[in-house]
Amino acid sequence: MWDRNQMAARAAQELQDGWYVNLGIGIPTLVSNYIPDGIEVTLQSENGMLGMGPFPTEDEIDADLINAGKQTITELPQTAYFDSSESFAMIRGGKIAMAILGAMEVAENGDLANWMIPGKLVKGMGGAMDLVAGVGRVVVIMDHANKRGESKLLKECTLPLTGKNVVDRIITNLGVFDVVEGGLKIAEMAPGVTRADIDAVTEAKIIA
Amino acid sequence: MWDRNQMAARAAQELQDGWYVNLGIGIPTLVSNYIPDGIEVTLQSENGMLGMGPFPTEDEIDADLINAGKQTITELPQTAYFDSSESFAMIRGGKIAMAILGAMEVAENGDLANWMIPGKLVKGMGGAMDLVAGVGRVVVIMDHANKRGESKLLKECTLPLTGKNVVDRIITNLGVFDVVEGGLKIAEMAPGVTRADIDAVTEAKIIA
Amino acid sequence: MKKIFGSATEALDGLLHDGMFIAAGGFGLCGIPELLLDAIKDAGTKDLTFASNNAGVDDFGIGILLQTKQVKKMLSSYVGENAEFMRQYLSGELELEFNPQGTLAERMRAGGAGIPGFYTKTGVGTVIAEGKEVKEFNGQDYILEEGIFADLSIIKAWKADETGNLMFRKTARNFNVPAAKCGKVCVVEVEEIVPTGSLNPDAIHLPGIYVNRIIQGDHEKRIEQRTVREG
Amino acid sequence: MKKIFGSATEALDGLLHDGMFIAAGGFGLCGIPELLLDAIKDAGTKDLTFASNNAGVDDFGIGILLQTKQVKKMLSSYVGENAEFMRQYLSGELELEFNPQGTLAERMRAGGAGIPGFYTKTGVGTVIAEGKEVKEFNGQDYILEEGIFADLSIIKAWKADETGNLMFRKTARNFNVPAAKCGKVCVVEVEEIVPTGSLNPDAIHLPGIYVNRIIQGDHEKRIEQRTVREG
Repeated sequence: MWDRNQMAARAAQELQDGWYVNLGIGIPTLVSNYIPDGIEVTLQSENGMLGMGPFPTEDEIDADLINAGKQTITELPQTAYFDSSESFAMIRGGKIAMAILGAMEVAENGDLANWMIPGKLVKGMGGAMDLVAGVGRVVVIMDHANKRGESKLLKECTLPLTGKNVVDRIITNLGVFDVVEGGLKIAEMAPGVTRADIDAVTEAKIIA
Repeated sequence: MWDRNQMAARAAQELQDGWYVNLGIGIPTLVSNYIPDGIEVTLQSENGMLGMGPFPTEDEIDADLINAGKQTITELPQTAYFDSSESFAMIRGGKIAMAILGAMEVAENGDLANWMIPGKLVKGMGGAMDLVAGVGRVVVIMDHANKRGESKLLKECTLPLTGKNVVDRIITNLGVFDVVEGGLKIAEMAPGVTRADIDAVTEAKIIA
Repeated sequence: MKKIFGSATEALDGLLHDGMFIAAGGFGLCGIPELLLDAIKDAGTKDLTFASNNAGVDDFGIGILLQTKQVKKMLSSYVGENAEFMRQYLSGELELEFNPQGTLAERMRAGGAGIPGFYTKTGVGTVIAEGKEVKEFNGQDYILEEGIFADLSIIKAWKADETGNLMFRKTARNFNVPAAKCGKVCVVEVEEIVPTGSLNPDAIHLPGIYVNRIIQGDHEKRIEQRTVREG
Repeated sequence: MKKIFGSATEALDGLLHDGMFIAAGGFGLCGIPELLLDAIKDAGTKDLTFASNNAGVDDFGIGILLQTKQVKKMLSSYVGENAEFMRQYLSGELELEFNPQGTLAERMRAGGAGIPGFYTKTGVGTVIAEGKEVKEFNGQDYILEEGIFADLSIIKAWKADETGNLMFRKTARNFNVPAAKCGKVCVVEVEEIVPTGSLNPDAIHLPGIYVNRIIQGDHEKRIEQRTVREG
């Protein structure tokens, strides 16, 4: 079983040298702590920058410099700023190699639900629908099951979709799963996890 | 009768303070010599600049600074540069108040033909179709008749169109004509020109 | 043609009317036209529709116009930071049209560019696609989204010259550029007005052609999430 | 990931194939990728389709590839300065698809932004509209134009940093930005490569994400119409 940081570290292995990548809010943000040595990755923040740096020191805080989660951040030597239409033009035009996002549910056909629970507080999809429709590869990081122990890898999503057939790979606390023809294929199991452990908490069809 | 420069001077009276304007190649270019005192007009060059200045001196020539006619020009204090998609976004979005263009033919319904003579050398429409479709007001400057003495103000254009119902006003060597419901309305006659002179060389329906 | 006005209220004079459609710049509380929003509150204009990525917080940004119930409808991508918004929305007092963030930005840019509609993959197969035309290009489905044409644009920039050429600073550029383009009239608040000729013509983010009126003022520039690392 | 290459030929290595579709920047002879065009001539790649506003002159720009008959088809708005172009076109050796200049620029920008089609008023009621879908918005007719998706983009910029962030100079920006965005791969020639960190991040015209390969070289920068006033 992986914890949050181990999931993020595993996700960081997905990155390739020279890639431009968008990291979602939550666990995906942690991925930037685990970028392998020798790999150069440029982070996009969809509110209008490439080359997102770490959080600022108190002295460096700048109200004009925030990320898509509205947190204060810093710039890097390679940083470029642009407006929101340009930012999403590059997202929707497929220039971002990969997005790593959180999720509420993923279906075995790659459907993703991560923006809305009907009847609960509706906050909005932000840039998530654009990202999953536009980027080269979509990787989801999420717990395998919800707090009630129910599978978040489903035959069909029950929540409103963020995108249809958009997820390529799912990294959970139990392992790594690829969306393939016919179901989810186990690419890797976390240390100590057995196929039986996975079957016990997975509704989606698993292909060994 | 007006000569080329008088036609340009008359066209310059169309300009209003604060307007952004695009001037076509040929006689329209001369309009910039006659901008009335106290009127501030910013010229757009559709290859990517606002605030087009005069031709350079020998010392000022810069290969990176040309107008849409590919002539070397200069910049002004208010100049801004941008790319071609941005340039035509502002043209097509109606931000340019007026275009002053040359023409081969104008029809009484405002159809304009100024880019192509079938069977002759075809050069292309450049930005003309975008301009007539997008700017706030289209003013044409042209000779009233061609070299064979035939009217260029027609019932219907015979040449391929640049735009349908796009011309607002026509300034010829004989006068100023507005495209209105039912035909062309005489707004002004050049000095010494009579209604009979106009009727003699006009095919389009003239409304007094 | 003088574009510079003395105050936000003067700059909005004659431009406001009940039921109007306003496009506003900003992302979260970053780069929002705070002075112009204050002036709209003071003017009391009602039944406003806003295209704005966010709705501010309860006491800053568009949130102040929610408190005074001047807003009828929002086109936004994310409204999670605003309790009063949620109260009005859930009670049916406020209409909300969610737009994916990129769709909202592109709709504004399209409106400004005279494009009444464009096709996008974003939202295909989701609630966003409901009621929208679907068209196939190269074997894939796309949905038709429409350009936004607003009555008024209100934005915030860093510097303006006297002809309205604008520069923005860092991520405060965001929706200010597309929002500026899609309104019939655009009013801008800036931190500094500089003499014409002092901005680099290669470094203008938004040419003055898009800018009708300008005011200079002091900005609070509130920070929504102050995150720091150890220094 | 090193983006900097030693020569135009090296930068194009593995990217060229007969029958390919290339989007090229430049307006007239201003800001054209002259070194990359030379290298394509040397490579002898055939049956090329170019999306480029102009076709150069007989001995400069895309004109050099017309001399060697490497070009099958042009998408352009104006080709008036090129006698060899006219000869090949009138004799049926060369295909030509005229695009209004703004339509061409917007089609490139759209392709780069993942937009397969958009509606425009430009060309309605003209030969440009023939065979194209017409749609009414607010009582007015618009035609559907499609995004351009090229195999390769070749452009010319002023300065690049090592990560490919680009700046252009004056009107040499022109089609270089939209052309860069619509290709699967983008190769750039610049006058100067500067260390990463030396360009102002607020003044980048095209972020490095659009740039795959960069070369630095000497440019002729030929002037097409040398017009002067008395000094």
